[in-house]
Amino acid sequence: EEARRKEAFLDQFSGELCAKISDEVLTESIRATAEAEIRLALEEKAACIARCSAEECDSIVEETLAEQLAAMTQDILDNELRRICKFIK
Amino acid sequence: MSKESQMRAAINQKLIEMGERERLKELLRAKLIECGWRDQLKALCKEVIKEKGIENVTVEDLVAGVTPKGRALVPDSVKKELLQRIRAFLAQHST
Amino acid sequence: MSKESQMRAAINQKLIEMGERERLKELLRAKLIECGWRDQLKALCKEVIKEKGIENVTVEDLVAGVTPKGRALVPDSVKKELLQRIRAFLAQHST
Repeated sequence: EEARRKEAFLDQFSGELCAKISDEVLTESIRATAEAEIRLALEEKAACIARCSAEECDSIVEETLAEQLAAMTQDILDNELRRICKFIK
Repeated sequence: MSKESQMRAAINQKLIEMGERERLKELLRAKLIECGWRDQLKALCKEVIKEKGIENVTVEDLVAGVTPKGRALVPDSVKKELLQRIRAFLAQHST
Repeated sequence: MSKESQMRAAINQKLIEMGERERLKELLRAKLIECGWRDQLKALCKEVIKEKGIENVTVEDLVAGVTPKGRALVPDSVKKELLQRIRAFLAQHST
């Protein structure tokens, strides 16, 4: 009877301990994973913003240069032509 | 203190003193990685973050959001193995 | 549309809506004058015209001819300043 009671106790205690240890490990692991995933997502977002900013910067530079060069070359050619016309006259 | 309580306290102390409690936790952590639970949990976190947007999620939100499914995803075989290890330790050290 | 393309479009829209894109272009134009870029490019255009003869040069030819050098002559410090301004703007206006 004593042995049977002890076995029953050990079974019950094992189950409780297993649940407790599982709970501790799962709580820890879930939190650690959540923290890591949030950190990763924030890093990815920052990297994405950095890439998009660089692309936007290039696009602004390209657009401005194209506008500047178009206006500048037109001006220079007009001036040159005017100068030649004046010279011919 | 009842005899059972005394026994519980003694076993708990032995588990800690012998480093078995920490080993059991380590074993479970390793099993969770091995069986793919950790990867599933990562995927679950990513899903929640994607759905809500990173700017709208705190660690607490995420933990609360993935915990029920995370717990349910632990394979029975892993729980069973842990229980067997505990049971074997208790059988050996409960005298 | 990928997430990155969406973000790029959102950034572009915000810069335009708030007039920052135009201010950045204005800043760049001013910097190009200040650093001598404009004078260097004018001289380059005149050189090309002289070399090819005015009767053989169109605006398109001239633009195509001087654009690579025009790009290369934009000082890195100017591009860097522009990028910093964009980043600061986004940091200030991110949701």
